[in-house]
Amino acid sequence: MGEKVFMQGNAAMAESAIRADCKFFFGYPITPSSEVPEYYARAAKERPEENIVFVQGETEVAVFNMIAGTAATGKRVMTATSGPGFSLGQEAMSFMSAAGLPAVVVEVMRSGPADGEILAAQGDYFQAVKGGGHGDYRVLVLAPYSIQEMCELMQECFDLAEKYRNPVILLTDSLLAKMREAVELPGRKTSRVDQRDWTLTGCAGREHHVLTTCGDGAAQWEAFNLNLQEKYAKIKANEVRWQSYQVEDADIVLVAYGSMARVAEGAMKMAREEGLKVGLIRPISLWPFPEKAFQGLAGKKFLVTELSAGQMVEDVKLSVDRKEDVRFFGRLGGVVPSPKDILAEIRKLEVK
Amino acid sequence: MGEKVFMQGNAAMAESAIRADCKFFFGYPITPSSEVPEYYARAAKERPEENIVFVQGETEVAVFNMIAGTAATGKRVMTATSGPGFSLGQEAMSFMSAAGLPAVVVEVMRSGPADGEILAAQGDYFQAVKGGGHGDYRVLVLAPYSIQEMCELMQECFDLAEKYRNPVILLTDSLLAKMREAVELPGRKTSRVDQRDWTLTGCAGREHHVLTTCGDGAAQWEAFNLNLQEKYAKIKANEVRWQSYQVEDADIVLVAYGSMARVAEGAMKMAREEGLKVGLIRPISLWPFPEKAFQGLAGKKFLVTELSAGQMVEDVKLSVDRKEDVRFFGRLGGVVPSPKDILAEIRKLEVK
Amino acid sequence: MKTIYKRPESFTDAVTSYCGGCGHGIVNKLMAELLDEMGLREKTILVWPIGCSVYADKYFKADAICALHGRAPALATGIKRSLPDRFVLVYQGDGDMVSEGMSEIMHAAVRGENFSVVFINNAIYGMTGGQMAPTTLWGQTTSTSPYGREKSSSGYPVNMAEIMAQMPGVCYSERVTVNSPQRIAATKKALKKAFSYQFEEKGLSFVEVLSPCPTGWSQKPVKALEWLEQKMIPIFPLGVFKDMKEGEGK
Amino acid sequence: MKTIYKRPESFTDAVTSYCGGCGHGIVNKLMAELLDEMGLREKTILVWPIGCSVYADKYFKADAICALHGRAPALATGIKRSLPDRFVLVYQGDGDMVSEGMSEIMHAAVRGENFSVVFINNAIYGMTGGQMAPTTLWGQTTSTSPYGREKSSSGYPVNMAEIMAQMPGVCYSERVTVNSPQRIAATKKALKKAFSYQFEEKGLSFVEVLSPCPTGWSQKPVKALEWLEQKMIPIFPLGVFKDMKEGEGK
Amino acid sequence: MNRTEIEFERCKECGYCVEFCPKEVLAFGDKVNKRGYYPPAPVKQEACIACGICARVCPEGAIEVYKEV
Amino acid sequence: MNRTEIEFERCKECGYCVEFCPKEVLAFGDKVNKRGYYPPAPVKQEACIACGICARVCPEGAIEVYKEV
Amino acid sequence: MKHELLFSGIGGQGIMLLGEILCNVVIEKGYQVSFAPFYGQEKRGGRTMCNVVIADGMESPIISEAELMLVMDERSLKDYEHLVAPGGTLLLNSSMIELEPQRRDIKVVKVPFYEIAADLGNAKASNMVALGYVLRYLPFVDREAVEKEVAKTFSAKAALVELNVKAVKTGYEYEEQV
Amino acid sequence: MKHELLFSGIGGQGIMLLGEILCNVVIEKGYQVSFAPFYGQEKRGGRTMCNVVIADGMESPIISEAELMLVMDERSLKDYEHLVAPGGTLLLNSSMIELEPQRRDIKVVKVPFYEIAADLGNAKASNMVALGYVLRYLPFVDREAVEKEVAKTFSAKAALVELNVKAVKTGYEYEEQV
Ligand SMILES: Cc1ncc(C[n+]2csc(CCOP(=O)(O)OP(=O)(O)O)c2C)c(N)n1
Ligand SMILES: Cc1ncc(C[n+]2csc(CCOP(=O)(O)OP(=O)(O)O)c2C)c(N)n1
Ligand code: SF4
Ligand code: SF4
Ligand code: SF4
Ligand code: SF4
Repeated sequence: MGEKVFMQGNAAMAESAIRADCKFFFGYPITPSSEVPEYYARAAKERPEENIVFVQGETEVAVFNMIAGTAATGKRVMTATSGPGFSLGQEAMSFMSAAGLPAVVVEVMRSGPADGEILAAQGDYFQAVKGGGHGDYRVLVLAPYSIQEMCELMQECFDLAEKYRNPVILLTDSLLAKMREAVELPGRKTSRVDQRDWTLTGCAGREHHVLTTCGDGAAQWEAFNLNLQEKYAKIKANEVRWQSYQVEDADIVLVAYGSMARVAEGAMKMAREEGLKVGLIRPISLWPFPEKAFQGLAGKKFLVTELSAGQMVEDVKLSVDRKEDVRFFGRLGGVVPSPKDILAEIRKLEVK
Repeated sequence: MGEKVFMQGNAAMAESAIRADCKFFFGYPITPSSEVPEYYARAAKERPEENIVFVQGETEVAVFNMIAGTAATGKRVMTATSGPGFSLGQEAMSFMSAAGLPAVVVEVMRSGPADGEILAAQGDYFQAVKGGGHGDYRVLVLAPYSIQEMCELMQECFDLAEKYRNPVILLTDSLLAKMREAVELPGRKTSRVDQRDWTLTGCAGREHHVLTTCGDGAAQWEAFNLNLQEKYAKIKANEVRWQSYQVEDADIVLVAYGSMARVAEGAMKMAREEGLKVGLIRPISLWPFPEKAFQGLAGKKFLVTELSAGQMVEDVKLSVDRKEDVRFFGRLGGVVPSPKDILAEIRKLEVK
Repeated sequence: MKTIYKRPESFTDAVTSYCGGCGHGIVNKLMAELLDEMGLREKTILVWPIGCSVYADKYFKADAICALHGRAPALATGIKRSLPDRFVLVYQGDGDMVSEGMSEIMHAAVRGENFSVVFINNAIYGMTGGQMAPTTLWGQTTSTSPYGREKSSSGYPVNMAEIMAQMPGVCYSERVTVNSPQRIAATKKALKKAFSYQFEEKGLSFVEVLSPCPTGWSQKPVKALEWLEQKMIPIFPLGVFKDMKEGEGK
Repeated sequence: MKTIYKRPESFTDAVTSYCGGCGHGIVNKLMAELLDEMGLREKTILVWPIGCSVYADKYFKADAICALHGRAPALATGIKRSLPDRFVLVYQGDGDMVSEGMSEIMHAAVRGENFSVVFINNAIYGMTGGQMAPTTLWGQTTSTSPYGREKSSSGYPVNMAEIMAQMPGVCYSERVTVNSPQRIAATKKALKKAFSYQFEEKGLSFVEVLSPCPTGWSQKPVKALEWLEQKMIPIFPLGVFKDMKEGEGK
Repeated sequence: MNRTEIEFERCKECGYCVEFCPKEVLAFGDKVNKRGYYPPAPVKQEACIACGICARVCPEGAIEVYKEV
Repeated sequence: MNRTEIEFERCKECGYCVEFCPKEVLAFGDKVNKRGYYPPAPVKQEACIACGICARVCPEGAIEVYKEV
Repeated sequence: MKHELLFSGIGGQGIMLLGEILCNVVIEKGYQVSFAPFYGQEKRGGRTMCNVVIADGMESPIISEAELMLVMDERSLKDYEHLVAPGGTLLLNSSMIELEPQRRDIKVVKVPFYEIAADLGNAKASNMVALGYVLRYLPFVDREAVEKEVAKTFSAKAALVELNVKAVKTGYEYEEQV
Repeated sequence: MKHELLFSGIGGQGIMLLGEILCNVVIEKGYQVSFAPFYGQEKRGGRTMCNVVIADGMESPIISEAELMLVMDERSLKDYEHLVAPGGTLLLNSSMIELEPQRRDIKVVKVPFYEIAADLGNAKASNMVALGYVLRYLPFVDREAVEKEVAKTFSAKAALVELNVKAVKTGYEYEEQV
């Protein structure tokens, strides 16, 4: 194990991205994600040998198109934002998925709707996972639950984006992004997927490349869409990630992602100490959703806990055997329940 | 029955809205919805006695905030757009639902993702129904299947918006919006819900009113959110709409909305003529989704047909007894299957 | 006893959420004084931005709405078109107006919307923790220009009062500041003129206020007033850039 | 036989999707000629807009991307920052640039992005069926101003070349047109200058082309050229509004 | 003789070449192309001075001009 | 005597009133308010000419000034 | 009763107008009519096609198969030939279409709509010639009513009224040269 | 081992810094530490609170109950008092808090942090006084290491180093006047 540093989530993501060869950052400040652009702004000046480019864009609408531009040249690029800014980026998310542009978006959820609160929430699940933009498009969504995992997934985002020529979202929240903990920073990534067969770099010595998402009649556009669907199917088949904890003997299986999974794990431990048979499924890829994690668990009860009014719970219901076995517990407005609060919910279920 | 006129869907919506006392229209041109602003632009000049205000905004981002502004003054107001423009309006959708602003949005779906094709599609279902914006918010979504119904629902949108102080989406597509058919235009609506207890009109003779969606701590913001959830729960309890056709004896129940329901109905007739026991459930309110329509139908097979890669199908699976009974058939890119094409799919199911 | 200065009637009792010495507070107070003096409170609709003034709706006894970041002019367009005889006052920060909301303010000017706009230029993003604004000066350090804003990557500070003056839909554009008692008085005069033009239906009236942000600038308030004088005013000269004469309005 | 005019090498064989007599075609052809003559084709990245030129990527043998509506300058920023030595050419219509993309073009100018922008001003939305643009003239009928654009509700036509000239990040701004052989030649000269400034790293170079839209204007092509002369030029005067001297660039 | 070649299928009948030709070399024809347009053609090729104006004004790049040398 | 009233809980210790008072009537105090600030207070009330400057520069609207008449 | 028709051509040929005029007339008779247009992104010269369904009650506006199909250009022929009902009729604008249809189970009729219209003085009236021709296959449509509707449509200009009404007539009465 | 702590106050009081310094020191010992800050939208004068968890392995960063809670103002007291673990300790900044806690099952300790700091020459060092005082309850934290960390934090200005290190010491050694 390398040396550990005590680092804030946002800073750790930025550093990991730089080490993953992401030298381009375009962003617009918004709490609780602003430390990511701030980190890049510093690095761009303090580490001249790395040729880091940082641009503060004028709006999120512009920023999401800027990352599309850099991605189109084959360079690794990302932005970081939060709910309101992410909403403004939705047209471009649809565009990037369609055009095959491998940009990475860090979305640090705060409590919506509207301007809301800058505290932790998970109310942008639908937006990220179902796609807040228009049309049949999909975006990979990864959700870490510790700063260590945040660093690793941050790097993986770039690999996946390149592998599938698709944008990838790292979905986290105010709690994890603003939190500090000890982390062993991941190493530098050097191997890259060769993108030269499609990128825009000037057509010297080759046929010219064109990137467009404008349909030219239903037949052409259906074929284009079927191609996209094929890409999405491949991702769905290959990129499902999750972690299960003590589910085999469990009567009650908690389901949670991101910071809530961290709290739920605490609750699980407390419950086990009390002799309650509680397990945990922690989806890491939210799209594709780890339906497989729920196979062979018929008869168990599921308690989905989210910092929302209930969004992932729909995907859980679509994954389990009997949707009637799924219960939900959520808090809103930036309130994060403690392990003890979740334990109380578990007890309520036990009683029934 | 009054006189029938042969009218285009977009024009019929505009006329119905004007008759529903919606005298304010802000819009940005986008095919296939542009005839709605064009109709308002003409009416504003040709019917001076109606005091119609038409403004072409600079972007959809601006337009969605303009309608929020007029809604805040208690006047009926709407816009019309299509996928890319709707994506840009998502931040404001979240805002309007949170702030309790009863504006109406006509969303005429075309085939995405990205700029895509201007032909009919239903790929913006997730965006409209799950909410493309950030945070836990909900918007009523109504989907007509004929121009006649379009007119009636258009008017109902305004009533619902006012009743719940929430934006309402009329979700339709290029096929219905561009199509012409005979329609009996609905009459004028005059009764309105009194909005004076919250609207911004200058505080003469009363306490001043404030509309804000900025949280002030987790406790306050959770309370705010719980209030919203209560509103949504009320809508969910009261405003479910659908139509069922010959489902009782059916072996196979088609599920479709909007223009696809029209085609599916044609397929159902063809199937019945062949002696196949086929029914149809046509959700009219997409949010709240008519889960009740699926009660008591255990054992039947469901064929969901959409002009998408499969979006509403998730809500159908969440509504039926056994999600394994649900099959999907969709076309993409602007291709609309004919009744005959759907019949072919029905036959495939029958064979199994 | 004669009252020389009393807290304006249009103010509520709420304590602001501004930092000590923030220019927002001074300008808010002038606005409240004018609502009192011009008898506007009961016909006013205030449109607040996201930014440090996000809670300003709590300070005024007047109808108000808090717009999404950058969108105040669009929201105000919807309001004013619906209620043309009400007094609509739009308030924006530099991040809000010049960055996120450039399109909305430009097009309110293009259309000549008949409302008044107060623009607080403090050369930084206050609320989000001191990031660079389009009005940040060259060399000014902010959290996203930690070694000073550079022309090569971030371009040029934007002079909004001059840009607005050049738009035909704008009837009045002045830049003022609040770093001395005299300047505060001048700011009040500018605001008063801008407000009154709305009743003459002249189009968009615009007042840019150079405003101290002690927190964002990491300076003690009194020092911040000096910095404003020495650094900001040379780049953002004070003055009237447009004042449409009688009868020239829409 | 000596070749007086041959179809440019940088063109593909595709037939355009423009209407007969559309100015887009003329300007596209000039661009192709310049890519040939200046030897730029292989280092070019073209950024096309949504609008009638949406399929222009099919006409050029050069790397190209079609931006979302209004966002071409932002997309181009991402490209040029990544590949500063490539020739990045942004092409926009008036709906695209002046309405939907006002913020993006203004901020590309604020930052002084080092690329060239060709702006086709045809005073209307072509692709979507003839709606009003911010550059539509007063009194001009369009499908959203069916009785002519009115100052009171839609404001003032926007003079982009003048606005751009005033932004410090812009090195060159000229307005030209293509309604006669001479004017077409002048347009080519302007484009050439704008393109060459990019290699001098002077910042954003901007050419506004007044361009006929016979379909949108419901006029026969030759008539459209006259209308352009009589109606458009008085509102949008031709000329060089800025030309930064040697060494003045970034 | 100088040569003015109009690519039949590329033309969209705008008439610019006809309008601006200083020598009235071109005139509209009566044959329709696949897109439904009736392209012009040289009717007085002998008058052509190979100034290239028709080619330069053609929005479609449908004209090529060659000078006899 | 003229009166300068500083609302203790509203003050945020910016010092503008102290800085701009032409007669040095005000000076910082050593009591902390609920928000953690140490507001100034009149230390030479008798010197106050009731010009109102302190009130006008106060960003918090925390000062009221009354003139003895 | 249920009739499914399809008309297709290039933007600028006036195919949509043809369909709309037809629908306007039919609707007067109390039928339920739907007119569903489809076109591409280009303003001129792009694809343009419509489905027309005439029936007693509400039906799918998307046709399953066309009893009558009119195609004005080659791309339309390629795209839609498969939608002609077995035994149905395919009208080809032989002025612009050289390709031969593939189907053997349908009736193919070739008419030089452009030339007919050009003979009348303006090739642009070819859509009205086609409208007239189409009426032969739709006995339930009142020809006079169609002519009245055409006159109304072009009422802004007398010369156009005359030309287009004549075009309809000519189309209806046109004798194929076999 | 698992310790759950909570520190809360007003923006500008330096509560976050207190928490971070503590964490920086503890982490050196190889503990798994999480520092989770919460604050409101205002830059100054708003709420500011942090959860600190010190444990052997990864734990929830959100505490279930605080064995030690420090509150610097009245609003914090109202908001968080219920989170003190039964038998846990609640440290109150008596310089700013007049309210009485409601709980009877916890230990309440009142310390006038502002006055102590003011006596040292600058009331703004009250957070470091509090840090020193907090250390009494965390025997596993090395006081010297904390002082070193404080010195590092303020290393830009010698006067500040001295003041703040002294503040920590003073806080640690402060004798309550009962
Ligand atoms: C769409 C969106 N993007 C970003 C933000 C975050 N944000 C809030 S206020 C602000 C800028 C504040 O700066 P300014 O407008 O200059 O006002 P100040 O705080 O200085 O008064 C930003 C970027 C947001 N709320 N919404
Ligand atoms: C977000 C969004 N809004 C609206 C549209 C529809 N749209 C496509 S092109 C266009 C405007 C075209 O006008 P202009 O830019 O002037 O170009 P022209 O067609 O005249 O060349 C519009 C509004 C879109 N594609 N995306
Ligand atoms: S951060 Fe700046 S602008 Fe914001 S309240 Fe504080 S001083 Fe004022
Ligand atoms: S509509 Fe106008 S701009 Fe578009 S291709 Fe036709 S003539 Fe050109
Ligand atoms: S200029 Fe070109 S497109 Fe126009 S008529 Fe002549 S050849 Fe045809
Ligand atoms: S000006 Fe106001 S806020 Fe500032 S120190 Fe004086 S009383 Fe306090």
